[in-house]
Amino acid sequence: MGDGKITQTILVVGGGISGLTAALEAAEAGHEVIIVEKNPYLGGKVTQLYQYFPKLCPPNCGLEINFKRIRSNPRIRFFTMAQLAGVSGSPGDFEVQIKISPRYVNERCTCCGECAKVCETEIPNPFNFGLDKIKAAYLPHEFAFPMRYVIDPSIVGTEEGKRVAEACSYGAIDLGMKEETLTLKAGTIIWAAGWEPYEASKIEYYGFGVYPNVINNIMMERLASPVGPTGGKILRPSDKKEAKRVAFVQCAGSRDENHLAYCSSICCLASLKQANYLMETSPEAAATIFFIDIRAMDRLEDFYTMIKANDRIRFIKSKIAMITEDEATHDLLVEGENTQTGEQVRERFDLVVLATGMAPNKVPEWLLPYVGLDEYGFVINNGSNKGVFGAGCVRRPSDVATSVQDSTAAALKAIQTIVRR
Amino acid sequence: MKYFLYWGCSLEASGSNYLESIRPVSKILGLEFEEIDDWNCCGASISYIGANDLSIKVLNARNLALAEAQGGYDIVAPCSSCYIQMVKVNHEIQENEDLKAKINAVLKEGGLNYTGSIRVRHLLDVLYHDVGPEKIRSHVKKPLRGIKVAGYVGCQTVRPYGEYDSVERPISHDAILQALGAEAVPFPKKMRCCGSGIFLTEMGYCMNLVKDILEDALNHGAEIISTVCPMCAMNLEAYQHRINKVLGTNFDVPVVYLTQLMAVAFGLDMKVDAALDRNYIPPEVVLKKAIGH
Amino acid sequence: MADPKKKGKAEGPVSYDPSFSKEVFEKVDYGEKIKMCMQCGVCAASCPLSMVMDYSPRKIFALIRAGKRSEVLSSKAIMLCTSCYSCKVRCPRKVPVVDVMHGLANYALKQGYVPREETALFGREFWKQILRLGRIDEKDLPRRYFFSKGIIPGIKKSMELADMGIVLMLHKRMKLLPERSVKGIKELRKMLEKASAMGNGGA
Amino acid sequence: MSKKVGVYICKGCGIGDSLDIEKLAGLPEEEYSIDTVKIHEAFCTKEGVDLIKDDIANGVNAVVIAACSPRVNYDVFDFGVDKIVERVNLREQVAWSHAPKDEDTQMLAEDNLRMGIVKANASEPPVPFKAEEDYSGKLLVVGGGLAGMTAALEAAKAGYEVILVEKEAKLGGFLNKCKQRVTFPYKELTPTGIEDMAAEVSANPNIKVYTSAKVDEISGGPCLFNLKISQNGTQITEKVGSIIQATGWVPYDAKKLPHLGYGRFKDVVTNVEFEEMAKEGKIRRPSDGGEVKTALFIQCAGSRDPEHLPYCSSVCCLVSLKQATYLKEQDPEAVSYILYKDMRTIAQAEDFYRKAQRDGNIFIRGSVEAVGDEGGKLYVAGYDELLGEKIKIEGIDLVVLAVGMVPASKPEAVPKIKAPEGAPGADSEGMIEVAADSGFFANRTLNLLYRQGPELPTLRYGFPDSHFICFPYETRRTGIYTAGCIRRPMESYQAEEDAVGAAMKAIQCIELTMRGMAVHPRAGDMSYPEFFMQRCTQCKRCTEECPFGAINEDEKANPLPQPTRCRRCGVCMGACPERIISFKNYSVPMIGDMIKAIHVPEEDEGKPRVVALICENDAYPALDMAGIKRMSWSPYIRFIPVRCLGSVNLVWIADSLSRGIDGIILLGCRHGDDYQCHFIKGSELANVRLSKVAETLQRLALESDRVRYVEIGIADYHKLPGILDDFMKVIENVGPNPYKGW
Repeated sequence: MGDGKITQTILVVGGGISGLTAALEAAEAGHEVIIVEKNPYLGGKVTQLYQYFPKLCPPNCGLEINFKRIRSNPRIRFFTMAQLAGVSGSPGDFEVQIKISPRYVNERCTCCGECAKVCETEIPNPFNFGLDKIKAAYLPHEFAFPMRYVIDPSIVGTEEGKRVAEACSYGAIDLGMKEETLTLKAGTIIWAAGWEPYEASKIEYYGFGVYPNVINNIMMERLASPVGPTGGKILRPSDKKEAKRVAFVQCAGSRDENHLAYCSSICCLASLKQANYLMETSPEAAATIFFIDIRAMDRLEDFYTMIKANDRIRFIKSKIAMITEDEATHDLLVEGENTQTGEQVRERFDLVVLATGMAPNKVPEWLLPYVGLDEYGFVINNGSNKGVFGAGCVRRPSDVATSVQDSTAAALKAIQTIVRR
Repeated sequence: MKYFLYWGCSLEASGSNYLESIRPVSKILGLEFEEIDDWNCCGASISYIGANDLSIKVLNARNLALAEAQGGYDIVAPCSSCYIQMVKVNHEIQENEDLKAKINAVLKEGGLNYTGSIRVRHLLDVLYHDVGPEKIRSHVKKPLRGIKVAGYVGCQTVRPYGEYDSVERPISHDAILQALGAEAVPFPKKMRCCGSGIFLTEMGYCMNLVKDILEDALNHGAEIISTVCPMCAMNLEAYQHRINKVLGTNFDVPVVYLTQLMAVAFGLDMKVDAALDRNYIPPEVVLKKAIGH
Repeated sequence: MADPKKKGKAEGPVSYDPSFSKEVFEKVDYGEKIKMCMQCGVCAASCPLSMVMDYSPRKIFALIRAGKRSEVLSSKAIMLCTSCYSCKVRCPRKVPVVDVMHGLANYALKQGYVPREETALFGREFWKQILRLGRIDEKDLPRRYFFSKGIIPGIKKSMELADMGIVLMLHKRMKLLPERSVKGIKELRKMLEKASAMGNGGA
Repeated sequence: MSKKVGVYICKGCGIGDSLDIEKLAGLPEEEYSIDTVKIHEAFCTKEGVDLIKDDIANGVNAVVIAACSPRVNYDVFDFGVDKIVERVNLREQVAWSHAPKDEDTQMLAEDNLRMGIVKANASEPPVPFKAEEDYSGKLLVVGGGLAGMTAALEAAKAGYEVILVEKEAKLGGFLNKCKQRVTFPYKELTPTGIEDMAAEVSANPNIKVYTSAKVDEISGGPCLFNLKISQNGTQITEKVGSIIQATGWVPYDAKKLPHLGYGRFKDVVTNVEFEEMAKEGKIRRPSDGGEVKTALFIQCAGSRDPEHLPYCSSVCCLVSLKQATYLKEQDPEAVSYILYKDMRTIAQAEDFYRKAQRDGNIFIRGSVEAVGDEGGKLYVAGYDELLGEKIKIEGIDLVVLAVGMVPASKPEAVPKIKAPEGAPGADSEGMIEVAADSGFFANRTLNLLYRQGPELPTLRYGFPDSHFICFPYETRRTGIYTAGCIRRPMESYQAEEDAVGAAMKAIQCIELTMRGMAVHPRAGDMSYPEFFMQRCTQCKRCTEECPFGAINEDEKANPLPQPTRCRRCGVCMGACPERIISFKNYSVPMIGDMIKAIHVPEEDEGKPRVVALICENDAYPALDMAGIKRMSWSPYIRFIPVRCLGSVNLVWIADSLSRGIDGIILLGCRHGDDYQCHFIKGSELANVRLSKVAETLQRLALESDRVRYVEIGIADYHKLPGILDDFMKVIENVGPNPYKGW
């Protein structure tokens, strides 16, 4: 390993549930860790979920514990709005570039909110996938960690920007911030960059991006959240009407050689859970889940059994072939074949939720000399890794518990690279 | 730019107005078309009834081989049925060495051989990508302003490979209509099948398919329908009155070829070049509305 | 609306017979591709004519798997394919459903089944003409097809559709001279004979 | 230690506009004669922090910062472990949520400040626990299968010594029985590689292997586990720091599936029997050794069946695809039918499903109605969902039942123990079935000398798995982790990953314990409970209630705390009627003093007072959220965060009421099957104890309405104001507490 001297620091790319876990497990075992997160806050995708299956509990519960673990652990440092920009060196002795985008708010921010009061510009709320708007001076979300405001670049260099900056009595707003790149040493790297929902507009016959009331399953999480853009009411985007008849279209992209040939593992349970969200909104609400196979593994089967028992949730074994819109009402016509009766399904729904699959975030070219990918772009941990290890959904589509398991494992793989015993 | 124009059997007869309008339009756009000497029928979609798959492949392989020997330019098919037959066979030959060997073994009987070098294209592809809406717009003398056209793409035109446009939500046809100054109406059923090869023998079923397409076009305000395939044109145009009789509708909507509209917009002769007089349901009325006289 | 349970609902359970799927895999053009079908049904709902079919394409594959030979080979579904390719472009397992349907129709006819008589007659005349001319003569073909069932029905049918013929003629959309054959017709015939001799399956 | 308290009152973030800071700043001097009191515009700024640091330099060692919530600026206000830092929340829970310049808001701030000062006065910096005896940094792995060997190897690679105990003579576990494996990337079958792995384990200098051995006894706790291992007659003692249980699974007993033909027909075998046959060489008909031309695999044989195993066994689909592949390789002409409910090949494993289709196996989605024989061959009758018809598949040579996984920990029959007096559900001999989550349920493997039982408590179906989604490795026995199929049915690929993670946790436990720190969820906490034994009445509550079985008992029922097993939740402290259990920085008197510090106005002032004891993990952050969202609630409530509601001692309720407090509300996490309490039983225990508070109230002649328990999730902050105001209405209705001013 280079000159034989080993840098003990573990660099974790991604501050989602996988990255946080890998970082914490390693740090609590006594190792120095740096987390690099592209969002202005830690927590990743799960912060945007309303509930976890199968317990239907709030993700913030576990996140709060993890943040508390970070607070009480001096061995962990983290950068938000930061990305890994380059790597050189060898296992045990990496030099990494970290690109940090300007937040325009420094550590003096007390979250008092005065800046937002004077800010008039509104931007589509990234946390809610643009389902609502937010001030250009904003706290990303109420549980944001670190709890610190962000200034959107759109008002930087404007008169309004000045006014916003002046509104801060703590000198926390610094519109002069520039993008900076840090160079650090690391002994090993854990790649936990997470996933994105498959770009559903590529499944053209489903009309995502064309018909406003066809949404993906992540947007559904925000709609269901009591603190989301609709205050927990499941309102369809076209007319903010409460969605009563909702279709869940499984394998939207997954198990499809024209899109994602693999199964995304979580979409079945996600839809079962979201059908349950719908049940809570109103006694007339009814859900139909169109599926190929319901894949509720191990004890998750219990959750499937529970949902099946609800007579307002229908299961139809059919891959949906076509979604069209009634231009007048923006209702959606969903077409498929009920393969259990052989009948053609042609039904009208208020809202269609596409159970879009998981696409792993892309591993940059320059990292590939250190870590291998499978044909679908998932990271392989198989002993041929050169100091860089995948953790969580970059390895295989998986639910939270499995991602945490995998990330705990990744932490040990990383430690093995740097231990001097 | 030089191509082979494989116009196929229909364009010499029921689709003659297509061929007639292609010639002057392509001249203006600088498309140089050559005929594949002694070309044969593509087998269309119906020949599977009389022949095994290999025979149909051989039919197309012969044309491909002839074209290869004759200069190897891209083959352009104005007929979607010819296009899909040829493009499919060509792909399969290019992707499957065993198949290529098998086919060449057969072609040998006629002293032919095909290496797989040819590119098969639809006329719409050439008009949209090689010429492009901009260039087309530049030749427009009499914009079809205010005319609501339903750009019927038809099923086989962009399938199965979607090589030049989306197989579900294509845009090329509408883009060209807009370049001509016309208003391309939104038209969900623009990809819905008209019955193509089995229309004649399954009229009972297929008339309903055509009815749905025509209704959808009209409901979206279309005054005229544009097509890029002789099968589509035939099925949508020639049977309207029969459909009215059987299904109690009252269709009388003109169905023209995209190239006919181009000829008109380019200010060419409505009769000689656009061959509008060959249309069953006269389109002149609608077209005059825009271009006067 | 076809009742999917109409046919083959013989009293007593269906006894699975793998020999037919084997037969299809080996003897039907593109037949082997059916192996990959996972019965999702996307083809059925993509098909413009599935609502008038006795069995949807998906169901046809299920019947093949079950070994229900006569149900499949006599099903009108296999001859109602309009070749629109909607199914093929959407199939998540890349099964070329259109090609399989054509293969089945061809095979059924070879086996003496005639699921759709009219299309069968037309298709046969179509192919005959290709063998004769190497091309299609649009005025000649319909006539031959109409009269393929004899003089009387022939006259009846051509009267029915006479109006269209006339219209097309008036609009210069019918060739008046008879179509001449392609120059290389002899070689073409030889090729086609050889091709058909090489039989089905494969691809 | 001798305290010098400094109080620092921040005016930032609107606190200054909301409160009369000067007045507030007078309080420490007047009431607690604290002379170091400072005010600043924003203590979180450098200047602010420097002010505090100067005072620390001049002897202040207990810092009371009246400003924002402790959830923020934790790093800014860190002055080292030897300094006590008490954060008084004047921002989220006062200035941002109550009327500015209002008498009641001022009183709220004053009480918060009083409680903070009292707490700072009462707490001491924790001193990490260190036992007399030597600590061990070794790992014990029980079970030498794929998971166990993986855990051992991975820990060894990280430089740790491992002791591996395997009951069989040979390492390898179930994979020894297997011909091949399906694993990532799921394209083709691969060798199991288990022999090589076993060889690698045996050759590894860091791993000591005991085969044909079992664990007779484990005592002690993390870093202090003393083992007795018996190996062919002889007993060996070892000492380890942490433990991984990877004892795997057993196939579901096919004898319970006669309706599927097992036991009735020789040619009906389980997937395990099929695997063994394949490994031995040729797949034949057991009845006559004849060729297998046609095989039929029945999926979910027992699994996903309420009569048998209600859960999905996860692996059976892949296993049958693998075994159908064996048959194809043996005889390309052979046909395999796979009769399934749902084909469950998740993630990249979908590729292997495709492979099995390509091989020409026949998949039938449906159900089995009967298995029988006709002329020496078997038939299976059932229903084909996709055909929509009843089917009968005849001429089958071999039927393979894809039986599921049962955790090795699950007992054949639920064990019984002597029922306590008058316990419901006791049988004629006064015996009662033990609950699955008791340490007495699981099959004997670890033989822990724990007061709460010899084995890991299990979840439903007998898996000693974690109930947590976010923390899947958490068990209820500190320093003991599970890995592989003992946790949950999983394919071999996942079992390997799982084992690596378990090794990580086991190593981490050692590292933390060595430094005298707690493990999850209070990782790093150096405080621990100390027992003032002289006053112990041997009531056993602490030993019974500790959710982690951390406290043993001697024969006289004296508690024997095992600090390295302790999670520092304080449940024992809440349980103890004698209040003899305390942490250096958290104790019954401390919270009691905080309650006593609350000023209770005279009855005629019409200002009721309510004490809210709230879980610091969920309810407290939720309250902050409500503040951040500028929600508002009654200013009459005084919030006291606790480590866990389980640490709430009933005496606090008595204290409150006897001091004239009008009501008490407890806010804690959901309990029951889907509990969210991070200490598993804490909130449930608080609820149980509260049900017993009635008599206390009667003794004081008070209404039971005055005490309420409410479950609240961290995300339910929008509901909090409603919950609190609702309780205030109740308090107004029952009227003032008659004990005011006594």
